[in-house]
Amino acid sequence: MEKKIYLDNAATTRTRPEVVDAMLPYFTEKFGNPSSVYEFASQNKKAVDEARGTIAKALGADITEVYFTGGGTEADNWAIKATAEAYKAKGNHIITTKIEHHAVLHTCEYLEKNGYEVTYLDVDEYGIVKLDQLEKAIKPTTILITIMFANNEIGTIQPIKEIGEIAKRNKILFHTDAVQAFAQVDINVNDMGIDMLSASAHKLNGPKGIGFLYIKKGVKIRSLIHGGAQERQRRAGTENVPGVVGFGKAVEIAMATMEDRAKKEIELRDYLIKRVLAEVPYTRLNGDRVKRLPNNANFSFQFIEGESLLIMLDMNHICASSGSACTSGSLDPSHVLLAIGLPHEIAHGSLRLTLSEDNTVEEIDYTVEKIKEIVDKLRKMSPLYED
Amino acid sequence: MEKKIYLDNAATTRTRPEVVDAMLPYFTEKFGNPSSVYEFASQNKKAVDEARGTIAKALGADITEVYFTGGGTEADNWAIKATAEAYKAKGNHIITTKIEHHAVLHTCEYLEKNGYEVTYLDVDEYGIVKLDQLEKAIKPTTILITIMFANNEIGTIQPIKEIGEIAKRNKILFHTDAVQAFAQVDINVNDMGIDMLSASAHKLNGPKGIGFLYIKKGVKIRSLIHGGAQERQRRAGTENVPGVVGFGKAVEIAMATMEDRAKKEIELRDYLIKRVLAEVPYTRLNGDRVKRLPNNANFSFQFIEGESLLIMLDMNHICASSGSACTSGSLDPSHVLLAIGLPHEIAHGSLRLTLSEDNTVEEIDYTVEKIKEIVDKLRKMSPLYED
Amino acid sequence: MYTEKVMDHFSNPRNVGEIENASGVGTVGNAKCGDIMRMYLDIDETGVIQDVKFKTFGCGAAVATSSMATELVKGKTVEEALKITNKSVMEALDGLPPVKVHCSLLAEEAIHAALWDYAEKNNIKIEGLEKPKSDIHEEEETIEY
Amino acid sequence: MYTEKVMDHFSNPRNVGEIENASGVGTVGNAKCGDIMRMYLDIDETGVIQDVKFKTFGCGAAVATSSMATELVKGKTVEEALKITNKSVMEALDGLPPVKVHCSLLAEEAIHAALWDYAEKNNIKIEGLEKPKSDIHEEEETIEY
Ligand SMILES: Cc1ncc(COP(=O)(O)O)c(C=O)c1O
Ligand SMILES: Cc1ncc(COP(=O)(O)O)c(C=O)c1O
Ligand code: FES
Ligand code: FES
Repeated sequence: MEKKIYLDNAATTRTRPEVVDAMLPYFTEKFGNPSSVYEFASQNKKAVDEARGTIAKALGADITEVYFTGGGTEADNWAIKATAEAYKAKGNHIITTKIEHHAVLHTCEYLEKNGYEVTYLDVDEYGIVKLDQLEKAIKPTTILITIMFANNEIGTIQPIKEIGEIAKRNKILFHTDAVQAFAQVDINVNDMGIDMLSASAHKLNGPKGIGFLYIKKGVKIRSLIHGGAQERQRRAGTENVPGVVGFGKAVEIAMATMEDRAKKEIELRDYLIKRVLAEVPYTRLNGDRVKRLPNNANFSFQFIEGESLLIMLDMNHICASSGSACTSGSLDPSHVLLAIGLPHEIAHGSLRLTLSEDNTVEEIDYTVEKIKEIVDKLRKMSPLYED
Repeated sequence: MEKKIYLDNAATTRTRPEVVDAMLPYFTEKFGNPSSVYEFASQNKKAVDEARGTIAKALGADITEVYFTGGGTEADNWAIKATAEAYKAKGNHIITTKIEHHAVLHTCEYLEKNGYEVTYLDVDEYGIVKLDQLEKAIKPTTILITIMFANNEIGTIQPIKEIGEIAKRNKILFHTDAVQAFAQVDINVNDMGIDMLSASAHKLNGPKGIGFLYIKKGVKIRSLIHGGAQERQRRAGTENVPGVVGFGKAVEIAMATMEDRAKKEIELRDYLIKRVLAEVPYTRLNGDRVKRLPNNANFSFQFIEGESLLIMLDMNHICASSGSACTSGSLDPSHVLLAIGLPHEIAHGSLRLTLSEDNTVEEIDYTVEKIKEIVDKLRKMSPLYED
Repeated sequence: MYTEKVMDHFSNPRNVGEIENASGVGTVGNAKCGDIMRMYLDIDETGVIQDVKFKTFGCGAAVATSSMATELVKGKTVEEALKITNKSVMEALDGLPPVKVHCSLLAEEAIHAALWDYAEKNNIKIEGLEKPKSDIHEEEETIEY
Repeated sequence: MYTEKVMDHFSNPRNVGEIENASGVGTVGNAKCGDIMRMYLDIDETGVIQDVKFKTFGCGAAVATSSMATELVKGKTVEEALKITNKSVMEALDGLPPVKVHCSLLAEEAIHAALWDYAEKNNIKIEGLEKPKSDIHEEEETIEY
């Protein structure tokens, strides 16, 4: 098999051809600046608002509550920093978890250096936040709870509605990083008590470099990026019109196909999990067996190290990941795997496979065979493995 | 003439088809996340670094000094806020001008609310900063001078090299917003003593939603957007690979054609200026006659109001602007025109025409005729005009 | 951005011009944006507005509301004209964008100013008419976002 | 990311395995990333390294430097082997990415640890060899950016 097998859809996805087609006219034909008064550009304003409407609908939100950003990271930074700033008269305490994406964690650490206090909640062995600990962590000074919707490494989905209720009951704002969950699982911001929500287009077959922050009406955070009056004066900068249009198209398709896609992915994922656990000894599945993203499988293979495994999979044209892509510059084992209680050396030997609806059973079969071969080879090389 | 005449290239430009072609493979084929370890994605890292190299070369900078952002506004925010933060032990004073873009002005105002002191320098009647006033404004607490390279409304080009020398002599960091100047006029960051420089792709026939901040080695500012380790740990977020590639291609073409383009644009611009000043009475040219961007013409027509003029031009399929596009939500007359000394009612009657190399003499002739007609009509309607 | 009716009245404004020896002339300015509107009324002995003209230095919305306002007052009695508000002008135009609502106040104030001038010239008092301010000092708009 | 030579030694590592009753065995760990390398040396009476094997739990760079290090020590005298540094291993591999330089220290330390074990077992002192630490405690790398 010479064709590439892409199993890293949590890192990024292929932009759908239909999405690119929707974007194309906005580069060379309808290229006007949406802020301009002339007709030629005002059609772009309309296009931006159409995309905004599609996204609002997918969230059960109002169109005026969706603000485009340069990506999921910016949305996370914005929600957290701007809340810290806007509500500092009320308090300086933020609650999050140990398994957040770095976009949230590093932002919280930045705030800690600037006089804020952050509680990093533990999770259980499946990666789920303990609600009683969350309740206990709340102080009179707590101004924000930020807990991710679904984890990017182990795919665990949090009890968002319950968290939203706790936040509401305690009159604390609730932000959720839904970069991995948006348009993959059902979300309704009102039912779930979500005040702010981040998402990123390139995780759902949209283009890179565009995201949004949902901000519920009444949440009084201001801008992170100051300048022109775009995005109802909350996010300055000339609108990325093709990006926004592509995002809208991607969401439209992702929402229409969500149910079927999830069903297909879950079936394939479960087949993969079953084979790997049955056929590779000394292996565990990380994350919750049921409360997990449809397309996520995460394994730890004892006695071997992740990078070596990845490179060998790559030599067999299989694209996979160990920990999140953007930490691959780092040598530390995944903070998520440590947080669910894995010892260092086991955390090091983890493999994340994240599917798309385009993957086939044949691809999974080939991948499982290769995993078996490679794990065997690496174990033979490992000083930790005595068979 | 039914075809649209686009004379608003300072607001945004048409993305070149060659640029779109360069971007396309990175949506649907080479879509990998550059941070991933596998070969399929590492080619994207290479593509990003190639674009970075093209841009570094255009600035006379090192490749490690160019950091991609989500646009010019983000770059401006980053440079100013991060300098304020990193150098606050040294002082809290920032010097800028009254004619900066809102991306700079509103960022400075934000800092003023947070304990920083900002001096807004006057400009002369042509929009040029007075160097002696700059020198006088410097205090022991001054940590940053941020002065735009060329103005977006009246096109005036500042004496950047002289400002750079003053900054250097006083050991103060110098940032310049070159969103309108980059790849339009010669820039060399080292010769000009520039420590930080912002630019945005969509102003030079590149895509929207991508910009960069040049940060000289040794300038110790940190991140504005925290998260993953991208951009040498200084700007988190999955790289907008197609955007970056498109930016690189746009710069490559813009640099190769700069000289010819400028020549062509200056010729057309001067023809336009000459005709308008000669044929429309009670009209003035705003900005410096010589030290101005090759493609910028900015007029004030006494007794009439800008929006009405724009709408009537639009009805004749001419796209133009009055003040900057992103302030069109505002009703205030342009802060730039007030800063060069125009009274309110004259500032209100201003028109900015910004050319591209694709504009023709015929288009200019048609536009001049229409301006004459419309100005005449509006004056007849104006209570200020008595003829 | 603008409705069809606004665009129609903007591009073909009705009653542009001046009236020599008008019964009343009112000029008002908009502090917010520096725009100016002048309205001329020709009122007969029975108090009916026989003719009306305007000149406006202002945005598209200002021009269109001026034009529509002149259409609305023409043929009306002074008392009827007094009842024309910026709301009725906006409605007649099928609405204005929120940021342009204030422009329509210019038209209402111009009518009032012209009527005040007429009252002064004729030494009469029009019930319900107050001396118009030279500028329309609006309260700061509270923008929700 | 890796050179061809690194990829070659990574995918076809030389001398993987164990030596029973080896003259010296050294195991070292990398505090930075939790990786582990064990090296076995078979040294004859004249002090020449006749055979060498390794096992490594670590990244691609760690595997490749282990493999290259075994190639470099094989046939060398103890004194010659002592002179092999992480630099010489890296050079033999045509370099490593900056973030992976520390991995090559694992190989250097593993040779030293195995030689130390050999010296202890034989009750000799090898000039210039210090007792290896069980962990490689590097100083914090100062990353410029
Ligand atoms: C959970 C989560 N949050 C935030 C991000 C950041 O999104 P982006 O890289 O698009 O800025 C990612 C992905 O990288 C993610 O998986
Ligand atoms: C001088 C200047 N600075 C900054 C900007 C902001 O750039 P962007 O809208 O791409 O963020 C612009 C244009 O809008 C500009 O003309
Ligand atoms: S009257 Fe000034 S903006 Fe409309
Ligand atoms: S990263 Fe651990 S040895 Fe290379």
